[in-house]
Amino acid sequence: MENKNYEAIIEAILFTMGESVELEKIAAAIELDKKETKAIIGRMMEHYEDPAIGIRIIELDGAYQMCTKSEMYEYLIRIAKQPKKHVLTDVLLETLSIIAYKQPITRVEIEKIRGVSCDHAVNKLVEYNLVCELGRLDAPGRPLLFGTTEEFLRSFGVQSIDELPVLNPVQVEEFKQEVEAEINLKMDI
Amino acid sequence: MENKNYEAIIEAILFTMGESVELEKIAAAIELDKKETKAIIGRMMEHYEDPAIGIRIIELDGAYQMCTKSEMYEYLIRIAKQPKKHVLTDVLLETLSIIAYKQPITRVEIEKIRGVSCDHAVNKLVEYNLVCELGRLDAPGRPLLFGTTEEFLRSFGVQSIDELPVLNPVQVEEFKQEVEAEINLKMDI
Amino acid sequence: MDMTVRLQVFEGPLDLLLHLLEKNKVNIYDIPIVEITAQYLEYIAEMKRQDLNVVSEFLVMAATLIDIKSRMLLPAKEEDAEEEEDPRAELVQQLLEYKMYKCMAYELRDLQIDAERVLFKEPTIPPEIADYEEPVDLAELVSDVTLAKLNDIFKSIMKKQADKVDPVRSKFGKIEKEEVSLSERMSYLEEYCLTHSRFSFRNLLEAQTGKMEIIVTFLAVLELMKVGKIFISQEKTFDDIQIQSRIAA
Repeated sequence: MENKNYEAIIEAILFTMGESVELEKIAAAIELDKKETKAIIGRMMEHYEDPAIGIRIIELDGAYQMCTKSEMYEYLIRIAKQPKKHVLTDVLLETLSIIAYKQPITRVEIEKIRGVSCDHAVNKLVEYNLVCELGRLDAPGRPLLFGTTEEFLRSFGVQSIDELPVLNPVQVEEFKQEVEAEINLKMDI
Repeated sequence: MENKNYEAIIEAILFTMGESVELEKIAAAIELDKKETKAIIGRMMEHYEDPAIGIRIIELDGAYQMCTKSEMYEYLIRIAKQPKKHVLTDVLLETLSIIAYKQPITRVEIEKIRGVSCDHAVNKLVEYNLVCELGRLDAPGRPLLFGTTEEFLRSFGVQSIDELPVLNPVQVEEFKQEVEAEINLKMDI
Repeated sequence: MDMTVRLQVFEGPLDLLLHLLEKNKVNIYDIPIVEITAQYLEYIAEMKRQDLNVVSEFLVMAATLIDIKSRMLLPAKEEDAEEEEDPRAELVQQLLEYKMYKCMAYELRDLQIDAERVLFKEPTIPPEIADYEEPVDLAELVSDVTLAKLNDIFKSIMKKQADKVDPVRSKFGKIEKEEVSLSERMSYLEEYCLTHSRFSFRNLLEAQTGKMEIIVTFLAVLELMKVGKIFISQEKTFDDIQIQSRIAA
C-alpha cells in the first residue's frame, strides 16, 4: 500500500474518533512503526493547512486530534444560530394532550393510549419545556412520570391544569361504560 | 471569496456537526442560494472520492453528512467502537421493506400484505427510529400512517427512498408474462 | 419433536404457504390446491396442539384454501369457462406480493451489511459555539394551538380508544384454563342429590365461592334437569327455587 492510502486511513480514524488518538494506537492500526506514522501525520498536517480545507490536525502530547480551523467559527455559529424549525406536529400535539389530561403519566401509559412508541415525542416536548419529569412511579422499574410545565400553562394562557377545558364528558362516559359492563356481569338470579 | 473557501466552510460545518445538516442551513451559513450550495457540495463529494481521502460526504434526503469510507472499516474497527446496532429479525425486515416501498402506509395495509398482525414489529421499528409516524390517514378511525426515517436511509446506505433497490422489474415482468400465459390473470403489482 | 422447531419459523400463513410451494417444488401460478390444502391443514393441526393463539392467524388462510379447493372441484360451465377467473388468482396475487417484499427484505439486509461498514462522528461542537443556544420560542411554537384544540385532540384519541375496545369482550380478560368444569360440577351435584332429596337453589348458589363456580353450578343444574336427574319447582316469581332429587339413594 502506498503512502497515500495510509493518509486516508488516518484521516478516517481521526474523523470518526473526534477526540485525540495516541500515536501508538494509530501506528498499530495501520501496521507501521511510530516513527513512520509520525512522519505521515506530519505531512498530513502540512497539507491540511491549505486554506481550501476547513479542518486541521493538531498534536496534543503525543496524540492527534482533528478539529475545525478557528477561522470557521463564525460560520459554525451561524449554523448553530439558525433557528431550528420547531413545529408542534400531530404526534406532538396528541402526546401533549394525553400528558395534559392524564398527568402524571408514564411513557408506557401514553404508548398504550396511542398504540405506538412515544419516546421521541416525549423527548421533544421535554426539550420544548412543555412537559417535564414529575418523579418516578412507585412500581416495578420505577418508570418516570411526566406532566406539563409552567411554561405549558403560560403558553396556553391558563393558571393551573385544573383550568384545562373540562374533560369530564369523556371521563364520565368512560366511567359509565365501565359501570355498565360491571352491572351486566352481575348475576341476577 | 472564491469557491475554494466555501468548500472549507462546508467541510468544517459537516465535520463539526457530525450529524446530517440540511442543505438550507448550509446555504444560509455560507450566504449562497441552495442551488449554488448544492453544486459546490456536489463538487466536494466528487473530490472526496479520491482514494487518498478516507472520508466522504453522503446525501440523505436533502441533508448532508460526513462519514468514513467503507474501505477504511477494517482499520477503523481496530480503534473505533462499532456503534450499537439493532438486530433486525426477519419479521422486522419484512415489515420494514413493506413500509419502505409502500409509505405512507397504515398498520392494516401492512397486515394485509403479511397476513399477520404487525403491531409488535411496527412498534419495534419506531423504537429503533427506522420508522416514524407520518400523521393520520383521513379515513374512518383516522389510522396512523407510517414511513421511514433519515436513520433508515443512513442504516441502509441510501440517499432517499427513491434510491431503494427497485422491486425487481425484470422479475415482475416475467411473473406477469407467465401468469398471463397460464391463467390469463391481470397482475397489478 | 422437530415439528415444533419448524413451525416457529413461519411468520404467518403466507410464509407457511410459500414454504409448502417450495417444498413441493411447484409453480406459484399453478398451485396444486388439493395437495397444498391437505398439507397446510396438517401443519395447522399440529400447531393447534401447541398454541391456539398463533393458529388463529393461520385458520383464515385454511378457510380460503378450502374455499378455493371446493370451487376448483366444481365443474365449470362450458360456455363461461373462458372468462371465468381462476379461483386461485387472488391468492396468487397475494402470495406474489408477499414474496416480493420478502425478497426485498433480503436486499435490505445486504444493503445494511454494507452500510454498517461506514462510521460516523459524534458532534464535536467547540464550546464557544455549543454554549450558544437558540431559545425555543414557545409563543411561536404554540401559536394557533388553543386549549380547545388540545381538548378536541384528546377527546378524539380517547374516542378512538373506546372504539378499539369491544365493551363486552374487553371485560373477558385472559382466557384461562377453566378451573371448574361442568362435568365435575355435575357429579358433585349428583352426589349431593344422593344425600339430599330436596334443597334450595339459592342456598346452593350461595355456597359457591366464585363467579365462575356459580355459573358452572347453574349450568350443571340445567343439565341435570334436562336429563331428568333433578326436578325443580318455584311457587311464585322471584321465590326461591326448590330442587328435588330424582336419584334414588
